[in-house]
Amino acid sequence: MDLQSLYQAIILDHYRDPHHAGLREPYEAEVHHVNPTCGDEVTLRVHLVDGTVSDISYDAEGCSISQASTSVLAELLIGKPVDEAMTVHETFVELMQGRGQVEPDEDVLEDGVAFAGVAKFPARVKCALLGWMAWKDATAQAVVDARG
Amino acid sequence: MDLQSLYQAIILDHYRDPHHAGLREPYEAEVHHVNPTCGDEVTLRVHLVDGTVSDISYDAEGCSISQASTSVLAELLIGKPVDEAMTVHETFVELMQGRGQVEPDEDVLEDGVAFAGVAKFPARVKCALLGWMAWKDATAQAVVDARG
Amino acid sequence: MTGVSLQAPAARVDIDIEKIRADFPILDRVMAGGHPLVYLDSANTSQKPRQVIDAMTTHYEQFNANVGRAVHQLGDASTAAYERARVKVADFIGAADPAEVIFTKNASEALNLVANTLAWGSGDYAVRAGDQVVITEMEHHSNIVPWQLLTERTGATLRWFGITDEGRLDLSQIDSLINERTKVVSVVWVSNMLGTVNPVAEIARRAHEVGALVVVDASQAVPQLPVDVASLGADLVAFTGHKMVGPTGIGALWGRTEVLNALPPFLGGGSMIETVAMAGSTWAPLPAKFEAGTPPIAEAIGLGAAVDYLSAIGMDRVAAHEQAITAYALERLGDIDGLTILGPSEPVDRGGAISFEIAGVHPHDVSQVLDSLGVAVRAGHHCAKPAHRRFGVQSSTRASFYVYTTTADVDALVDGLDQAKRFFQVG
Amino acid sequence: MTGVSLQAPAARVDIDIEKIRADFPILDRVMAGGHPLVYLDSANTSQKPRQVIDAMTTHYEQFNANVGRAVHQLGDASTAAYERARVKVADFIGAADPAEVIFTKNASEALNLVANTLAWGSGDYAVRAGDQVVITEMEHHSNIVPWQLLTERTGATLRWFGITDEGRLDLSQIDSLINERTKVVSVVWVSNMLGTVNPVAEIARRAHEVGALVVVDASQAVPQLPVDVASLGADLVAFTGHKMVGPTGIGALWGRTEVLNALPPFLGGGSMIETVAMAGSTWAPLPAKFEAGTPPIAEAIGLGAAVDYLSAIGMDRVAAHEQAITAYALERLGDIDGLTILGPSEPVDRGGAISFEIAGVHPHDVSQVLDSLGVAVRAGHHCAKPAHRRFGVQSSTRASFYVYTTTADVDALVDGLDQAKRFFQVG
Ligand SMILES: Cc1ncc(COP(=O)(O)O)c(C=O)c1O
Ligand SMILES: Cc1ncc(COP(=O)(O)O)c(C=O)c1O
Repeated sequence: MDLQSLYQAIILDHYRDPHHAGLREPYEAEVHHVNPTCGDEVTLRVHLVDGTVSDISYDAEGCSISQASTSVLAELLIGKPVDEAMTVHETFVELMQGRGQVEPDEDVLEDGVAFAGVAKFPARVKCALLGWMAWKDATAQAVVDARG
Repeated sequence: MDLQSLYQAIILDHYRDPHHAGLREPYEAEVHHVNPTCGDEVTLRVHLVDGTVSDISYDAEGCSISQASTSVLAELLIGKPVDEAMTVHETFVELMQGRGQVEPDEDVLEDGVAFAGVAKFPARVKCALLGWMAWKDATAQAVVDARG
Repeated sequence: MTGVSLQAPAARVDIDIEKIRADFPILDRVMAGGHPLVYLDSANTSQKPRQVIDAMTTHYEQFNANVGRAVHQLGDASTAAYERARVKVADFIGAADPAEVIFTKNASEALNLVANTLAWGSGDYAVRAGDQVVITEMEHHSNIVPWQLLTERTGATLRWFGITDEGRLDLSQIDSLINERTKVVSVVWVSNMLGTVNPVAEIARRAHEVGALVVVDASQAVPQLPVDVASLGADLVAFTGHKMVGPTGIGALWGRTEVLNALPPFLGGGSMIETVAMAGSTWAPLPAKFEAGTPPIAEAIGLGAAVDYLSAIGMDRVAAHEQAITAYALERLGDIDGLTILGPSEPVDRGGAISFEIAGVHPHDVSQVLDSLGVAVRAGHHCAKPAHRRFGVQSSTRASFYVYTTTADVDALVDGLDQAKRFFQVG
Repeated sequence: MTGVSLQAPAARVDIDIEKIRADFPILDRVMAGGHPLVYLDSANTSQKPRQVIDAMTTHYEQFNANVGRAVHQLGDASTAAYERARVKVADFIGAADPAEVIFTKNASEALNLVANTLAWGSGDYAVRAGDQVVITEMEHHSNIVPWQLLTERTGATLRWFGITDEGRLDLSQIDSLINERTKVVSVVWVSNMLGTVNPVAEIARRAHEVGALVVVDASQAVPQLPVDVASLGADLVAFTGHKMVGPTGIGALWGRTEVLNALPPFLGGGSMIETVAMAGSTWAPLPAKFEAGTPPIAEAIGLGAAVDYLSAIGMDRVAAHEQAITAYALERLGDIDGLTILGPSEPVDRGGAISFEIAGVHPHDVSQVLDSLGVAVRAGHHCAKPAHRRFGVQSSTRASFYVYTTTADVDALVDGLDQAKRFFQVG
């Protein structure tokens, strides 16, 4: 088991110093997601302005992987149009579910490529996806509310 | 599998010509027993007079073993004091549950010794006991009713 | 399919039966008296090929760990094998999504799961006083008793299709039997006693017209027929591993996602939760929601190997062999004086279980004589008492076939029946 | 039991651990990176000795048949083996009558069986609106959720014992918590998270004073302690095969005959009936009444072999070894800076599961580093979220031991924890 391939320096950096952490106002939707296996939790808010991800704020408790991936999520998606953010999201999910067979696209994922190694650790994929699934859920709610 | 040891001539005789068959009056208790595994059924009545088994009448549907053993039951127990009949009952049950290790007592069991071979066929022990269990149940009811 | 020749159907259906038999260690057994085993009780439980036994042994020897909980290599391996088994089973029955396959301990648990969650449910799928549940008179007890318990406990009414003299469902009253008050229709696909293959799609169509939920007991169908739940028309389908060359201790419930999502949980406990607080809990998504506690892990892996085994033969071939051997057996049994078949006597819409009576010899005695010759059949009511009562009998003898059954096995049965008649001096 | 020396407790308790280890094929596994397997996740599931695996293989290769139904030699053999397994389990736990042992698929099903039949029951044992059910904050989810479902569905109230800072049950309010309205008290005997051994007899005494039914979750107790249900004071006891060197897919519920007879059936179907008519059915006597459908036959036989295996070692020795290895581990773990044990830190009234936190390293990360060294532990909430919440944590790392655990295994754990701290630059 190659610990270094899992715990890339970028991941450990984000873990020790998570970006955009904390819950902020304003927001259109807030969700609370749990990893049923281990109990890791995240509360996440999204703030959309004119179809753009204006803010992602969160309160997360969990392991290095889940903490770091939520930090990278915020870093990557804040400022992006929702459509584009969704594409990044898809790319990240594909990478994570690829059992290590998917080549990470650095142009799209930036720091997110550091998680390529996580895909080889099935028990940790859920950790890496916790914040991302929460963001998708929250964004979907915010978009529906905006339309409704 | 020694068919002859299971299907003794006495058993086949009782099967073809069951003694005391049919349901008769008077009776103090009637029970209906079923073998859940195969569905064999017996309706059995007991008539007790002054602590003696005056009649055992029955309507039985089932295999050669269950039919013959009910016939032997009636033959053996009619006319016996209830206490003595209970002892015969116990002796028969012991023989049946003895996995072929119990030596049958011909003085007590008479034609019943023919069932010694059945004890070696676990699936058939329930057949041999169907009528006997019904008789015990019915007699217990009749005795309680008489006292009550 | 009538008038099948008496020559080796095995050859006709392109199945290498000797190769198959070599996979089943138990078929080499020599029984009391030196008779080789002739196993004709596969509708009761099938035998297991080495591939299935080995899959479980290898799991215990090399990968054993609990699933879905552990962050270690054995846990990863065990979880992957368990979930791979789910994917295999899902593919085998044509499920759209592996999450629609719930592992249970047997078909009975799967059917009880449905009946219980309908009792506790709220909303559309709840069964309440005044509602009706429709089953058939040819159900296995496992598809009768759960509905009796449900209807008694809720004040709903249980109704059922009768059986024709030929052993088919009597569908003449279908439109009144399945009506606006019907909430559930639960039918056996292939009868384990009569062998009848029922027109599930037709019944499902009528049931869906009135908005009823369609449950199918496929315990005898999944082992014998190519199954595609997506096109079957059912909402929920139950089956069991041990009848399809798989191990004991494992069964499955397939359900449409919407239906499974709408039902409340059945068993509560570890693994089926999202979060637990003393004051209340929330549930995990499918399939975990219905799999409380440590599941039958090695058994699911064994079932996965069973599905691989059957797929390698090809379910069309399995079905054709079953059909051919049944035709052969029907023809040979039909020639026996005093023998009456309960159920369709033609091999049309008919599975590989043949129940019969022999005038003057009780089924227990028939099967005892057969057993003394190494021929294993079932005697009794085969967990289908109402269907027996329908034909005015308490019990019957049943011969049932599977991928490893040969015409020689059927011949041994026929010879044994002759001996039984002679022993009991009938015919 | 404090101050145990650091020298080989295995020797002290007269258990030939190398001989035992040789029986477990998986213990020879070499994990990624060439590290030998150090399996410290036995409270999650235990490993299986060759004797247990072989018993099941032999069954499938030579005796496989359905039970209680067939009149043939294989059916006789299979039925006899299945019922012999019940007798073995009954003897192992001191049951007065084998019919008091109900085979289920796991402990979770056993606990749900009780909660469901109390919901549907009539008479003394029925739980109704206004009644109270008492559990504890240290229960496994499988002994929480069934009672939540029961109380929600019936309108009864769920109450619970809290936990002291030392990880013991807070019994100070026992007389008000268990009162005249209490119908059921269900407690874990040995906690799978904190390791606490609870005073079941004392709780049972109070529960019986008010006429409540006493249910014991013995999932971690039966594997570790000599158990005598006759003297325990409980009415119903649940446990599970896979934690006691047995296979997956099998668990058991023991119950006093009077109680089991008074409860209605749980799952309905084949084998649990006396007779079935479309209009209604009657039930078979114990234990069949609670065993619908084809039971986990090979699994029961495997559990029988597991019980033989443990009995051959002697449960007093198993318990002494567990005690010794736990004492050794508590001492060694106690020396690690930044490590906090959740649960009793002294090996008194304590089972062999030790959950702990390491300041600054998340349990997932701890166990990941351990796994890279071949050391398998569990990280997460161990299906005991409320107990974790009680200690203000979301998850923990848990090491747990069994008959094959050596002091060298514990040493490997301690070394691994050092590495984890170094890797994450804490301490
Ligand atoms: C204390 C306790 N209770 C109940 C269970 C549930 O056992 P199973 O998962 O076999 O149903 C477990 C194990 O997971 C346990 O440790
Ligand atoms: C038609 C049918 N339904 C249900 C069952 C029940 O299956 P199981 O005993 O595995 O629960 C059986 C087999 O016994 C069956 O043949």
